[in-house]
Amino acid sequence: MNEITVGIGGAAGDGMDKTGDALAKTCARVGLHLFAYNSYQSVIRGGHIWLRVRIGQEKVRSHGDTLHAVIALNQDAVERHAPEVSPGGVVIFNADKFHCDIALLPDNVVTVPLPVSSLTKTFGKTLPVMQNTVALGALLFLLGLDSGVCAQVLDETFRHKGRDVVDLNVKLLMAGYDHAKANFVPLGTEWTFSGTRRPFLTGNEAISLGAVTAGCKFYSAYPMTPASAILHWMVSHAEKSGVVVKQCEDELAVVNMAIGAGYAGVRAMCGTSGGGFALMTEAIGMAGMIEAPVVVVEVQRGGPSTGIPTKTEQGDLNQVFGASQGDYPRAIIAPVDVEDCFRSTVEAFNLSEKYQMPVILISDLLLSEHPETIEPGALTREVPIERGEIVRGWNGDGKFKRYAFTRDGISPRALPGTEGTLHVAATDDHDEEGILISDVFTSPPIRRKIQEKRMKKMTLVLAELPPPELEGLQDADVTLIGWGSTKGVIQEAAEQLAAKGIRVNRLHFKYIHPFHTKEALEILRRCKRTICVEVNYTAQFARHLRAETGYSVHDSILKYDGEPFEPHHITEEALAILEGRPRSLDVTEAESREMAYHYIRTHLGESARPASVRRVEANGYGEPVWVLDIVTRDTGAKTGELTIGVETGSTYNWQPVNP
Amino acid sequence: MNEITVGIGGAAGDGMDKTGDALAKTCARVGLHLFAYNSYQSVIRGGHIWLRVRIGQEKVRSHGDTLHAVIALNQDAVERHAPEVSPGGVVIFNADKFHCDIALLPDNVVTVPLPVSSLTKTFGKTLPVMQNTVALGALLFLLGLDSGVCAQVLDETFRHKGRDVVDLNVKLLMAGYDHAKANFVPLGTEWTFSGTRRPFLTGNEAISLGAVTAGCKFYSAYPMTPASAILHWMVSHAEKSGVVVKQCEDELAVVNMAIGAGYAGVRAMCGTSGGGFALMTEAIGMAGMIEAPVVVVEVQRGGPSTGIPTKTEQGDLNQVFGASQGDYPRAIIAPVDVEDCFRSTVEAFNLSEKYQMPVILISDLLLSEHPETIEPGALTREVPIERGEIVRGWNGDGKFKRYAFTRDGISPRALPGTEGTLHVAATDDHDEEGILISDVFTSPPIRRKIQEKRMKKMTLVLAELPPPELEGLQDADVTLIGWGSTKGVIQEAAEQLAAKGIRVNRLHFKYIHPFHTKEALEILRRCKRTICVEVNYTAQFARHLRAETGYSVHDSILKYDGEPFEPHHITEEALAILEGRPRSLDVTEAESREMAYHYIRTHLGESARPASVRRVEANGYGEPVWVLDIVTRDTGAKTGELTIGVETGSTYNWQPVNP
Amino acid sequence: MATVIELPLETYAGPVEPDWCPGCGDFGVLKAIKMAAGRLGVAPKDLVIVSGIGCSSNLPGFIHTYGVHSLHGRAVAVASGIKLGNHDLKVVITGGDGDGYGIGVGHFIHAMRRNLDLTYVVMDNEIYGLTTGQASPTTMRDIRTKSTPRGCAETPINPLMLAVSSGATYIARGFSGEPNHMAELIAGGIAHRGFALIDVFSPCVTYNKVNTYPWFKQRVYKLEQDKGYDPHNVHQVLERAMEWGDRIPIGLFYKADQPTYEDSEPALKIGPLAHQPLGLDGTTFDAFVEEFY
Amino acid sequence: MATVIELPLETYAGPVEPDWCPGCGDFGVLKAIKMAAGRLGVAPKDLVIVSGIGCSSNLPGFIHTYGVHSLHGRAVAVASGIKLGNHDLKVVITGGDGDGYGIGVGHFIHAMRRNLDLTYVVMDNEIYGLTTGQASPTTMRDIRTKSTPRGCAETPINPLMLAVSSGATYIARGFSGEPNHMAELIAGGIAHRGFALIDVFSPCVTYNKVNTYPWFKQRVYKLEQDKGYDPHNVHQVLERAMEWGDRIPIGLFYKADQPTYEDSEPALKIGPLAHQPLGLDGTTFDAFVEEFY
Ligand SMILES: Cc1ncc(C[n+]2csc(CCOP(=O)(O)OP(=O)(O)O)c2C)c(N)n1
Ligand SMILES: Cc1ncc(C[n+]2csc(CCOP(=O)(O)OP(=O)(O)O)c2C)c(N)n1
Ligand code: SF4
Ligand code: SF4
Ligand SMILES: [Mg+2]
Ligand SMILES: [Mg+2]
Repeated sequence: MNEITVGIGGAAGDGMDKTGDALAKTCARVGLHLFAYNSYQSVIRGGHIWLRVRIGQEKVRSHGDTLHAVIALNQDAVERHAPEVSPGGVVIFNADKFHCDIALLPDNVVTVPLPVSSLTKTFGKTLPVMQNTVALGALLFLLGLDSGVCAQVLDETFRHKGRDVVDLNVKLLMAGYDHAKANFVPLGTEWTFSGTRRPFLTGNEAISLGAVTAGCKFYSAYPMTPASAILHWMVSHAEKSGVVVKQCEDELAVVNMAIGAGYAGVRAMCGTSGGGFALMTEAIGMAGMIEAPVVVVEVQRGGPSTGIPTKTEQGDLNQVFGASQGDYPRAIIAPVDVEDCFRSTVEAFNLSEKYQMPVILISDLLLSEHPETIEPGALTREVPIERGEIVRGWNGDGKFKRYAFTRDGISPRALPGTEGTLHVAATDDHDEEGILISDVFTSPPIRRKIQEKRMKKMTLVLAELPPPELEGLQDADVTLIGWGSTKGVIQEAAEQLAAKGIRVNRLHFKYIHPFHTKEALEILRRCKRTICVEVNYTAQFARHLRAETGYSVHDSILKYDGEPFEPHHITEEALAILEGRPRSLDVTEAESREMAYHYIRTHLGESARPASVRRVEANGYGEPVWVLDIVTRDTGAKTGELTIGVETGSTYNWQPVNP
Repeated sequence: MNEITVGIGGAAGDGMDKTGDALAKTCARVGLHLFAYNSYQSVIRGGHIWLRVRIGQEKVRSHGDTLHAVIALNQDAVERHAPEVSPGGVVIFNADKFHCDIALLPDNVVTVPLPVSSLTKTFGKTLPVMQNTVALGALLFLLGLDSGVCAQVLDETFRHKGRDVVDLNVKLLMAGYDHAKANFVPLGTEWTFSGTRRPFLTGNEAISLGAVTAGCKFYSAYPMTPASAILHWMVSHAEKSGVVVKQCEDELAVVNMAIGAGYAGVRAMCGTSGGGFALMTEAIGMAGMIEAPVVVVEVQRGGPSTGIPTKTEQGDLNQVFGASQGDYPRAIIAPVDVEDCFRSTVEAFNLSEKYQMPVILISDLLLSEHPETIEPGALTREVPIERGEIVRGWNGDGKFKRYAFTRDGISPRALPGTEGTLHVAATDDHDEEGILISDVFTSPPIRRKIQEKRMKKMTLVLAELPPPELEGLQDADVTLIGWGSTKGVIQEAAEQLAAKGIRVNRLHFKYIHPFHTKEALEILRRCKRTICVEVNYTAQFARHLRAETGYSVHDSILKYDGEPFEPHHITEEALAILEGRPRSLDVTEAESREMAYHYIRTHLGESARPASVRRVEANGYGEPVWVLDIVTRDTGAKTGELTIGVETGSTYNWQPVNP
Repeated sequence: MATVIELPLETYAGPVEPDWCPGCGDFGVLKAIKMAAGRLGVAPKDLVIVSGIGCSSNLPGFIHTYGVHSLHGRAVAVASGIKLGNHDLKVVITGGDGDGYGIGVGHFIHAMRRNLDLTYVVMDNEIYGLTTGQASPTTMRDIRTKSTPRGCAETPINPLMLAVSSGATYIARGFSGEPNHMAELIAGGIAHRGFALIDVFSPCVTYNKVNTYPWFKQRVYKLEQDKGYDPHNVHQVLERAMEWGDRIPIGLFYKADQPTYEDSEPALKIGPLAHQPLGLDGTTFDAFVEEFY
Repeated sequence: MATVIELPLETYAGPVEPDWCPGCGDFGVLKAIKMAAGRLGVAPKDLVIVSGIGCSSNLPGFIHTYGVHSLHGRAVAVASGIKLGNHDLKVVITGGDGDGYGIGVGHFIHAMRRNLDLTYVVMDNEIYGLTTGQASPTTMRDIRTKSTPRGCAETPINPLMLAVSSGATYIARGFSGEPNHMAELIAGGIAHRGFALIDVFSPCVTYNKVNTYPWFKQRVYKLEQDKGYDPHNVHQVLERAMEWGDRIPIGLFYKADQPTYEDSEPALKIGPLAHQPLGLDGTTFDAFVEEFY
């Protein structure tokens, strides 16, 4: 086995991020690949956090399908995730506080209950979060990983808190490690440690680094999950990179300030999520009209509206495409993975300045917040910086025309402060000099020509963007189509399908607008059967593809429950589609358990949990109805029955045992 | 001749609206049909206003192609419009102030110079605007219209200013009438006055009346051309119709207030144009999420950005479709003419309440601001009012579930103040009771089910909207496609094409979302050649159609210079397309004159005008270059030459005669 | 006025436990709102609590009344629509300093100008809680936060002065450490006809390590204890509204009787819009149509 | 400071004639801005005038400087970005009362808190001019406008009090009937380091038939003539800012020396952002990347 997924479950405030980080850094330093995904809630303390770290000898592109080890930091995590562990796996927890009902364990899964207080009693005063480090130690042993590297990571992490804290943490780690070594057998991983150190970073970090590397000098934002981390990175690196980072009063100010800075000649960027972007659209149209460069990052999260703010979705494509009234030049780029976030940000700055227009980077929570290892060479200081021509003065030969009609539509840009190039950049439509054509001197032909001038730029933009490419077999039976962040998981699904004998290839889109209609169509015409995979309800990209090419995909695989795709989701749905099995919207048994958890936590409190589930007769329209026994957590005594699915979906009836 | 177009040209502040109104009312009262269009600028005084009133024995659906009579209220208007009059026509002006260079007149067009001061010298003190009424009198005679009816209209118009003003105006009218009668021959119109009085109103007025008739009780807005007239109508009729009309601090407040009122159980509407709508999108997504009814009117104007605020365009389709992040239920309706504005507004309220969602009415400047006569019966108080079920209390049998999963997705709506139905309407995603699933109690399956619940409503919405219909020949060779306000002008163009022997029919779309994909495709598959006509640069509707159906129209006829289509524009372009003549983007001779006007007014002042135009050799890339003689207005002496088109389009060189 | 039948706290017991961090100041506000409503005898069905987005804005979910958990910064606008839609309802707005004084400050100021009969309770913790600790418009100068690692370089908003300047007719400040006192202020605001602002020091125990309970406890004093203080005297009000530092006043700052916006609306004279029949009577409709002839 | 070389008015002669109605107060403001820039000797190329949308916001088109005619309500935000992008430029914001105190009031307040070195001239005509005469946030109570046919039912904004409350460091009021006086105030604002507000009574002769030239002429008096007035004393400032009715003060209300926002930004110490080379040096880049290991 040279690939492992570890899950760490607990509540917000349980300190899981540090534990996950230490594990990840340990792996990344010894030459393993990593992909981590953290499923969390919009709550500061409490809730249920579920971090998965997939570790691989080779590149891993998603958090995977299989769970090999769980570190449960509270009782909830034990109960919810023990049943998900695959054979041969382990469930690690603090035996002083939690227990694991044997009935929850699948075959061949063992528990690793850690007697934390007895292991640590000689260490002096310990804090509850220190159970994490003990568990991490045990995990390292079980995974065959080096405790020394991890100790070094802990050293760096806690150094600022003093030697004592470092020492304590290393002791906790070794206590767990040694306890596991003494009592358990490793999971049987077979690693070859290449020793290649790899950077391990999130999409947001890659965007931030890409920005400052490309010469971004102004970043404005208003906090919003999942884009806030860009603000945090930028502001904490502002002084060193010479960037002005401005937290504004709202997203209206954010984007208008960035455009102001762009107009003044600064590479300026701003970032937000869907709700904030909605407030930015008017100004994005302004940037198109006054031909000011600006880069806007839109990190999508589950919508509509406030939605599920800490969950992922690719649901803002319509919004980003439809941003602002009227027609204006702009580009929309959807980076496909963490490494590409770095590259795309540089590209966005170049496009925005060369073509004097807004460029929108559309990412999503998964891509922006999950960290993964990338190749060391991928982050380079040597990025192309293309600003387009900037007029540095005007010799007075004729009047300077800021918006001159030129063959390619690109007019000479001049910055305020320059001698001889004075002009007004107006959102009212204007003539070549910038004089309004909307008020006294209205002029339909000038309006026609200047609108054509602006839009002409799009031809050049398209010409310089690389066209989409078909990846894999050239004559496959099935083509999986995607856009943006799903590239990796689709690739893994394609590998799974290929392993099942399906002749599959992939077509992935990064450039959303302008669109390579001709090239895309040439490829699509050769495809036998297309399935578009995306994370939203209405198949927004499939619609976009149809809008741009007229090509309708045969099928869509859609997910909109907030959690990202795992490869098997795609594989299984693709197989079902190929076999003609219709997609069912029925509540599954596993879903009924999750629904029961919600009901219990909202109506019955913390002391109960779902136990057995059984299917009773269907409801009136052929959907399953599930009955779950609800038991107390400590004694396992039945407290009542919960019925789910009486009316379509989740309608629940609660029948207490002793009413 | 039983159809006439009158043009009235002058500057803002010249009082043209009153004159146009009196003419229109006169015609509407004697049983003639009317369609008026006012081309104006974003300036309070000055600029160039050009009002066209088309009068017909039969229904007229656009301002037409042919200009029969001009009333010029300033020198500019004489010069710019005299050349456009068709043979047999007249140019009427105040001879005391203005003159008409004979060279400007096409063959067989005569001037009607009115000696205003001598005609009115016995009337005591007169004001400059009174020249209008004299000209109107002359026009009435020339058009064979009844001065008595017009005198009655003036009576009603000026009554509030006192008897003296009325009398003076009637005297002015008759002075012009009698003078024309004594000196000129009528144009030869042949009217049959049916005597049917018809209401004459704009799209904005029809929307307003539709709203209050449908029970709208709350209207919020922030002033914005071309939607402001709805605010003005509503507020001036507020007391009588029991509506609260709220001008807010911005469009964010506007839409959020309307949604608040909708949630409270009031039929609420708000209105704006593209820039204001951009600010509303986030809240429209909120309405979708909390399932609150609201009607939003988006009156499009020329974009992008502030654009050409007093000009028309159909350029906000992308924005309206893409409003807000994520997927949520909503409807988008584009009324097709003034009468339909009334009907569609009623429909919008019904849909918004029955399906508990936002409904967007998308109009444009042309439709919203132009007045036309409609049939008297079209405005009726007997409109269907369908609110959907509203729970008026709860018996306590189980918990009230505001967002219950039901088969059709419509959950029981309850209004605040009702006993037993307490709940929170949250923009965070929630379960059936409204409890959040975004924070502590996250639940992917509930999220999946509730998103499906919300979106399910769209199926019902679509089912109740009438599908598109092919109008005209069922087996035509060419189909003209359009959406929204262009219905009438396309119909007239189709008639012109038919008259030229083209077998043409029409397919017009009013329901933009949800879309009748199946029905549209059935029709489209039978079409031999399709041409989509729309008023924007990127053919937004053709793209929408392709997105919804996969069908690509063969050709598009696009206009984006701010002025609406005249039938001949469509006819000529359609013929060119059918004959395979490519569309040229070259500056035409007429356009070069307009561009010259702009150059003169911005750089040379008021005292010059363009005279002869000649074409010189083309520029480097095959485009024409025009040289215009510029002359002084009073003497006609040449002051210089203006070259237009040196670089692509409008680049001008100015060569004064004596530099 | 009818005699008030007070209602017990449990009347308003919400469906779920608050998700706030243990010790969060917002617990005190929740309790004070329940106490205030109870003292005034406002039936849960007649109370609508409207919030924006933020930790504090989660409040409507934790109380048994009608509620709208709207958009970040828009609660005041949504609430204004609700009030105009049905002015029989008591409408209370709750939210954070970021929500109300940051992104929402425009609606805040314009709503006060209107003097709509709304009660606005701002849980002012001088920080953005839900987004994990960035500076808010009330963050004090030089304070380091996640978004101001070198210290905040902006002058904090003074909500009370803005309120006085903009025409609010009831202006108060409470403190989560004094829930009883706060409940009085909120009850006063709900009972007051017109726009009432109750700014509340509601410490964020997780992200604001400066403006803590002890910090406030040391500083706050009650205006009511100062016999010379006259909440009708604008000059005195402004004086106290500017007081900040070692001593910070809480209590009722200002109160004035002014007509409400609702009073000016003829359409509301006959009762709430939401209860009025839809459509026009024949005479009115015909008269409207006649204008088009 | 270098000696100032004054520039004549024609230095700033714009490309086209203003499109305002004859007699519009905005003509006076245009002239005063030219005079102020001329007196300070600001070269046209170093001056950027940023406006929103409205009659008044058309101003940048009528003067020979750089200009951005931005979006309705957003001028202050755009200008803030320009200033941070190149703080060598003098940035003057011009616009209307609707633009600045209505839709834009949030940016207005927050910009003042920041004390960015901006000069904001508001052409306050108590009406929405360009959209043909609706009530604005400074329309007085009971005034009938196109949107308030029964009279305006809202308390007008008091921009000066808002400015004092929010941390503006230079606050003045001018009147189009006194262009010379106004020019002094604007010049003072441009010369001042920090956020300067100059609210200007600039009558709309077409749509505001109440607040006309004569109306103002009868009422305004100059603060400078009152020897006892101290623009550093907040209490006096507030007192005068509240004065309205028969006597209305114009002149310099308030002035304070405070560090600007630019002062607090380390990145600006070495000069304007717009002049700095792009990208990172090798050491910095490597250090940033190393954090990911
Ligand atoms: C338009 C928009 N921008 C940003 C956000 C993200 N956001 C949610 S809460 C919040 C700030 C919360 O601060 P505050 O209002 O002070 O509430 P607290 O959490 O401190 O109680 C922000 C910025 C959002 N939901 N919507
Ligand atoms: C988002 C948006 N909403 C509305 C408008 C329409 N609009 C243009 S100018 C204006 C008000 C102008 O009033 P003010 O700022 O006082 O300027 P004035 O014309 O009085 O000088 C409005 C509402 C707009 N351009 N953009
Ligand atoms: S983060 Fe702060 S404001 Fe939010 S719940 Fe926790 S303590 Fe309260
Ligand atoms: S409408 Fe008023 S503000 Fe606008 S230009 Fe005319 S006078 Fe000036
Ligand atoms: Mg806060
Ligand atoms: Mg104004």
